[in-house]
Amino acid sequence: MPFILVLILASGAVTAYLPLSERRIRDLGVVVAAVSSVLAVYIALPAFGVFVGEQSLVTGPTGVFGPGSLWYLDSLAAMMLSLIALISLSSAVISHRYLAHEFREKIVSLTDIRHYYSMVPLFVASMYVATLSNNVGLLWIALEATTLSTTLLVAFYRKRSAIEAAWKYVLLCSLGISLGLVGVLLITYAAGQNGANSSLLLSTFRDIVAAGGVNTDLIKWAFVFLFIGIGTKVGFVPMHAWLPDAHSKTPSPVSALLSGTLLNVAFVSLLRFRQVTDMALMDDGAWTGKFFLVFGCLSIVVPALIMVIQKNYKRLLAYSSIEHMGLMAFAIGLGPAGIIPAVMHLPGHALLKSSLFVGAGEIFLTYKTTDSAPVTDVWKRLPKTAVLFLLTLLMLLAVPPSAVFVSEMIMVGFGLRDYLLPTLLVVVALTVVFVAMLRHIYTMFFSAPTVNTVLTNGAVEKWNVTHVVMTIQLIAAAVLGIFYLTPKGLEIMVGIAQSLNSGLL
Amino acid sequence: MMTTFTSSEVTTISLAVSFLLCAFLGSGKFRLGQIVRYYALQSLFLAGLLISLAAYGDKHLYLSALGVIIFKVILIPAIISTNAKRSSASGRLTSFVRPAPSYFVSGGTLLLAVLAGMSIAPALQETDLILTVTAFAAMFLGGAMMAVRRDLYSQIIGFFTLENGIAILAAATLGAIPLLAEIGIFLTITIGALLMSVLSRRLKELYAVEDTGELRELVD
Amino acid sequence: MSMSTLAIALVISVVGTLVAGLVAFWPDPRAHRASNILLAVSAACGAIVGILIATGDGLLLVLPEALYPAAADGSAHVWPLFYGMVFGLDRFSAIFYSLMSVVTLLVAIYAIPYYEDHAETYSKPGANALTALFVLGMQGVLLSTNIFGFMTFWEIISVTSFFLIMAGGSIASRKAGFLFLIVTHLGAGAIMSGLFLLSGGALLSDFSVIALITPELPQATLYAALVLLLFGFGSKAGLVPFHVWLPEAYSEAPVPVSALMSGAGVNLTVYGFLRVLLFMLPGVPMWFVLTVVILGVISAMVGVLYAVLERDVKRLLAYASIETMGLIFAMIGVGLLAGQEGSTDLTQAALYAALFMVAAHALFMSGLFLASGIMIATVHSRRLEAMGGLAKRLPLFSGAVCVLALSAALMPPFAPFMAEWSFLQAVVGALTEATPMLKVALAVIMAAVGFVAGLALFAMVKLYAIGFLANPRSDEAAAAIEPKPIFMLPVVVLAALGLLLGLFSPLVLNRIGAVDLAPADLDMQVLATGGGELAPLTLFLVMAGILLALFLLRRLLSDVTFERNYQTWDCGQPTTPRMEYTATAFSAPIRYFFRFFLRAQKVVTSTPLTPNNPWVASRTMSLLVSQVWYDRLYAPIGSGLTRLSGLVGRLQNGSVQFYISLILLALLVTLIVAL
Amino acid sequence: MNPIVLTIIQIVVVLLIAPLSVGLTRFFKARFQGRHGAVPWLPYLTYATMLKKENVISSSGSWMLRATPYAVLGSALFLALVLPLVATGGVLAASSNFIVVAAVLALGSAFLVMGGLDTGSAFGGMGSSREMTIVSLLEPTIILTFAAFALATGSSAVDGMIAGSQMAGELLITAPYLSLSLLALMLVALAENARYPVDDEATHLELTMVREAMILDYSGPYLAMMEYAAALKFTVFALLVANFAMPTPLIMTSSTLLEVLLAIGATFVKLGVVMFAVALLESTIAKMRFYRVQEFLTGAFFMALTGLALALLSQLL
Repeated sequence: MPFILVLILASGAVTAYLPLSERRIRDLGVVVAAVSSVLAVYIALPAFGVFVGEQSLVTGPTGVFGPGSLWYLDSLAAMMLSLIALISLSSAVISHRYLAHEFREKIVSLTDIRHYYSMVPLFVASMYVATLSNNVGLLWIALEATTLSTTLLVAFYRKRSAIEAAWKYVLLCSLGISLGLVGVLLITYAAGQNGANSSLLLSTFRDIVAAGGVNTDLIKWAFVFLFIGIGTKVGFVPMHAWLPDAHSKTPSPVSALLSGTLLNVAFVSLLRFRQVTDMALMDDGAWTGKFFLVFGCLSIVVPALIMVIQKNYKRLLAYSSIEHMGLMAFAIGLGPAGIIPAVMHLPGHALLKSSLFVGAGEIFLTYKTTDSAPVTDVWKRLPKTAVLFLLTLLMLLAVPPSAVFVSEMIMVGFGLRDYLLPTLLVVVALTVVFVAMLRHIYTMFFSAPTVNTVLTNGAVEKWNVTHVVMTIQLIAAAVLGIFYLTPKGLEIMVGIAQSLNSGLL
Repeated sequence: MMTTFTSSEVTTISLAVSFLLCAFLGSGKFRLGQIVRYYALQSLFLAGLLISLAAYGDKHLYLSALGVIIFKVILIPAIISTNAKRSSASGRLTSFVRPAPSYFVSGGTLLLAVLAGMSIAPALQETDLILTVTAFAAMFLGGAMMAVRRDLYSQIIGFFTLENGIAILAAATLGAIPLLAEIGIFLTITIGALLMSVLSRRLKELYAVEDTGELRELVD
Repeated sequence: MSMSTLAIALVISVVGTLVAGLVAFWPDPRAHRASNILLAVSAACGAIVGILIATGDGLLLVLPEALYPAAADGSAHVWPLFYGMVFGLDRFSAIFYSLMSVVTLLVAIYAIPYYEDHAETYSKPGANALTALFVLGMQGVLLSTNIFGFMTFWEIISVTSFFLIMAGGSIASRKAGFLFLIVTHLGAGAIMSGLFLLSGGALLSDFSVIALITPELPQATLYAALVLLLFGFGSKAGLVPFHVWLPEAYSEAPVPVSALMSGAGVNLTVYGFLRVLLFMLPGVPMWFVLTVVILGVISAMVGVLYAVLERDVKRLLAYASIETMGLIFAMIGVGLLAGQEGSTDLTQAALYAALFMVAAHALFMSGLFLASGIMIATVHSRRLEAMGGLAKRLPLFSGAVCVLALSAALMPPFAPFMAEWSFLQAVVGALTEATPMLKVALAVIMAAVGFVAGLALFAMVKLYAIGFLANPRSDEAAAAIEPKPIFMLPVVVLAALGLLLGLFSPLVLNRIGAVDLAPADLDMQVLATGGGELAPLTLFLVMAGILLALFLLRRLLSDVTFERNYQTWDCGQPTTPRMEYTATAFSAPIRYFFRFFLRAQKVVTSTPLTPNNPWVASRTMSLLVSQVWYDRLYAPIGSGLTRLSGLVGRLQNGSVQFYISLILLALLVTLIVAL
Repeated sequence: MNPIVLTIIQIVVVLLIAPLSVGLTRFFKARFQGRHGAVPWLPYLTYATMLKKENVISSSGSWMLRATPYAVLGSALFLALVLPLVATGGVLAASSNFIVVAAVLALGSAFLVMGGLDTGSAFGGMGSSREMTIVSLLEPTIILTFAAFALATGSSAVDGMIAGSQMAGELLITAPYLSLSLLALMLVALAENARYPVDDEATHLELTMVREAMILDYSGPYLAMMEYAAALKFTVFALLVANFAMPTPLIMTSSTLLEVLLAIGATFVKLGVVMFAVALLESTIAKMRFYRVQEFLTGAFFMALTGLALALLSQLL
């Protein structure tokens, strides 16, 4: 089944080079995205049974596809699949309008659009593979493929800064991922030491490690390489340098995908490896938890500080992505029960952040620059986008009805029990982020119009597809927030968390 | 092709040492042609090492040695040099450190690699020490090259030296990785090389930029 | 009134507020009136329910149960939403609920004409919706009985009031908004952390459950929780080191909003603080009680001193609010201190005095803010200097404001005096057999309360006299006309309520449970505590009687009825309104007497008019009251943060090699540290 | 003798002798300064004539200008009714709680200040600002003084303080530590009634007068009421201080006709003595510059504070 999914997306990539008109390519892009999303959700359905409550919450160690298969699907992967499906579909719909607008204004040529519509399906395909793959080698290849497929997208606008961002992106991420490869090799070697098995299946690793007798300090070496390697892809602080450049230079639909799904996919794969390490070390995640706690705190405080002096609204959103990844890592670091708030936080952040990047794209189309200084008086010139952007931003900054509020409250609750000082540091950093982002956006939205903002002749902004997508994702996040409050919601989230740590309550 | 079984350890060690020598020498050179040639030589020794390991180890290593020869000895150097020639990049490479002290830096990284190798050795019981040390040495040399050199192409070569180090580690510990994964890794590496050289060619043609020192626009 | 009807009325009040918020966005121009009327009606419902429960004997209204009769097997009906959370109103929260509802009712009525007159600065739908949400947040905080509900609605309050403060759209309101946001968000984080510390991280534990857990909490977490909660509630109440946002926020917010925030919003901090201290914690350590007392006293003094100096009406009222909050926290502190030292009747008297002061504060402060709205509307400026002469032109309105000002100055027949009286009398009563340490503390407290009461009188007399009396100092003031009756109604009602609450304070106190402060056997006419009694009603009758007698005597003794109007005596030099005493001049002696603390710089520039005669010169005087707290405490933190973030920003310096070495370094360091 | 009669006797006596007190001080001061001085009962005549005079009201004043005389005289009358001046245990004694007394005093001064400001002249403004400063800075001193007395005598109603000590003989002998508080009370009395170190009630020099400036613009019956209120307050304070010093000859519910006459006579004597003392004080010391009054007020405050501390200490011994 997943083969068909990859096949469809690959064919989508190929058709981009057919001799069709620019409009046809864009329509085709949307069709391919729609079909692949529906198929992805269809694949995830068996694990969705979890939500309907027929099956037991945890689909057992073998996952839906049975023991030896190349793919592994459990409730966490099902959630990730549906997230990627939704956001890739919304990104395709947005890029249909976005590229049409750019093409009309002669910013992008037809070959660029062909490149775009060949790279994006490949990127989405590699994310699907990375989420589903049970084979460690395939997982590594998929992660590397995500980097390679998005490099050209980062260098999409032929500007010098875009190519610089692409160069840094490909170099740093490839370096990170190759360190990850070292970790993968060491963990396979450790798992294969007693029985000479050469299968690279994560599920078999789990069985071998659960049986015990594995060389623990080799596993520790492996986990360090894995954490730093894949951590670069997730964007933890000392390895985050590529993220603000890459996410602010790509066209907005792609940066919505990057921030919304790619970071989460890398984070989930890191959690998969962490599960194997925890089983080997039998210490219920204490040793690995330290990593997540320390890097999590770093990844919250440093972006919070940089956001105070940030001058570019897309980089601001990119730093906010780093901060939210840090929050999730911090939650994981709080102990075995910390997985629940992290898993709750993941969809909330994905939905809201991608919607914010889409909104930023809309602002970019009108103001032609991502620097915040020239962007003024957005409230009057783009009223619909501004209202939606502000509401989504508030939801992201954990204002009650949003899912992020629930997860952050649980996180602080658990954090205070045993890590008082780091949690207080995180709460203060959250306040700094809250104020920095809101002040940045507020000065953009409500400042007096400077001379160059009177570009369009006062044409009132019409209700276009961007607003539809933003409203849908806003409502989805709010409904998710309310859903977490119902006992059913909490039960399902605990079910998803159990797929990472079966020993959970 | 020495097939004598008894002297296989001797051949692997000698091949590993010569691989390390090429990597070490390559790290000191400042002409594009030279470092590409040293990289090709280094990959050749890697292939030899794989063959010697295959002699008493897993039969798949022959295939991976073949893969190394096709991809790393022929294809990647070709991609890099054609791209450099077509964008008429000047062969001279720049670095934060002048040629003489750069050997000193490589020496330092070698020492660090030996230290790392020694500390991980007890964990990897079967694999012999020399191979792990050479793997770590290649990785650290590649890393140092990427960190110290200023121009684009030497960073690519540094990255691929690091890649070779990982390949040795893979061969030393796991013997042979299943075919699917092996091919996958080779393909991704070549696409990586392709992309990096395309980017450096675009930078050279559109903005006459060869030195990453000029790529410092994205600052907070 | 059976429980279910009460519950239905309560639900109507909450749902009504929500609907009022939604109605605000109705495109129809009448939506503005409809939304406010709906808000007023639901607030009225809330007030009735609140009063009934507060004065009812031990009524406890628990929402889901009260609405649906318990299921057959006795298992209470579990609400599907909010993890089956329970919302309820007990006697303690009912007092605050009724107070908040009364203030909301009157502010909603006031808002109808206000926003119509200020249509060009405030967008009506936005303001109405946000106010409705704000009220909903307050209702939620009072109704919720567990941490999650409490924090959710607390966050709603801080976000909606942030947007309401910025409704004006001016740069100053934006600066005030963000200062408010920083302090309240940090405060909310502190409260959340404090509550979680107490409940051991459980998100949904009921307040009563926490009360069971707290006794075994280790000393360190209890102390950490107390410090966090004091900071959280103290910063929102405006206690001194964190008060800097309050004058900015209250003066920039639209008048109905600042009335709502000062009248009802601030009371929630007292509610939360007392809910934690009295209902959740077994006992409170001595150092904590002393900090609360000291903080309260300092806030009262600083608040009143700046209120005396202030020349902007709304900022003056904001500082007066800080002063009253300081007094309230001091009373609570003394109550707890007495509890520690064993004189129990002082504890009860002090706590109920604090509660009564909260009620009185809600009435007179919201009344004064609404009145300041009218004053500013007539004069189009917030400066007291531009007012004057309003009493002659708006007699009825100035009468109501005079009543409000006198009640704010803790003058006899009004409610705040009764609270201050019962507190001071209890303190004097407790002096005799208190332990030495408590004696010293009580003596200092009495001196402080006296000092604050005196200067509060100074500030309020200044507000009323400079604002209303003498000749108008601007032509808008000269052209002032009596405001529309709907504007006047809330102000007059609040003034009357303040008086009624004062007169019937023994009855009210007895009904809300202060049994030995207002004993039933004296047919609830007398406040008796600490060896002294006070019968408010008889006191009022005596004063009225005397005034009446004087009026008759004057009519009797001097049959002069004719009043000849003539200009004020001016020793031959015709006086102009500019010669009158303004707020700055009136508060000059206090500014001089407390110059070491206030550090107000007075700059007098004189420019000679004629070149050869230096004596003939026009002098201009400007006064800069330096915000000690802002310059010493807030500015350094702000600049420190920006410097630090500049430092961290350099991490992103653009060179690829630096990033690569960062990654490798991270790898090496983790390898060394972790293995 | 039931309480109502007591209160009536007290109010009649106090109302009658009020103008006399002002007259006496002026008479004694004149004699100290070697002048013949006016007859002591001159104020009776001035107030009577003023009541007949035409009432000229400033055009810039509002209803506050007309309400102030009633409020000021009302508060003075309230004190006269409530406090134990001639008789203790009167019908209104219950509401003579010292906090209420302090508050009513402040209320009276507040209205006086507002009346002064309402005329809109610079003199009224200056007088009001100074009077308000004095009143607000006196508030803590009054509370602490009476608190000390309440602590010593056990009752916080001023009436109870005097009545309690009356049965137990002279107050000062039984509780010597209260002498400091009594001194503080005297300072308060001087400041409240615009007496010498703080303000000179006879001056008309614009820059120095405090209370006089506020009633500058009244005339006719209103001026009479204001002057009479000042005189009444002065008598009330004088008798109160005298009673605290020497509480014995006060009329009680149990006293016979003879004792009543004796008490009334004693009131005259007390008044005379106090007026003599005030006149002596006013002739010997100079008036303080207003901006040094702060030291006077802080002095009074710390005296009251130490008085209270002594009272607390005395409890322990």
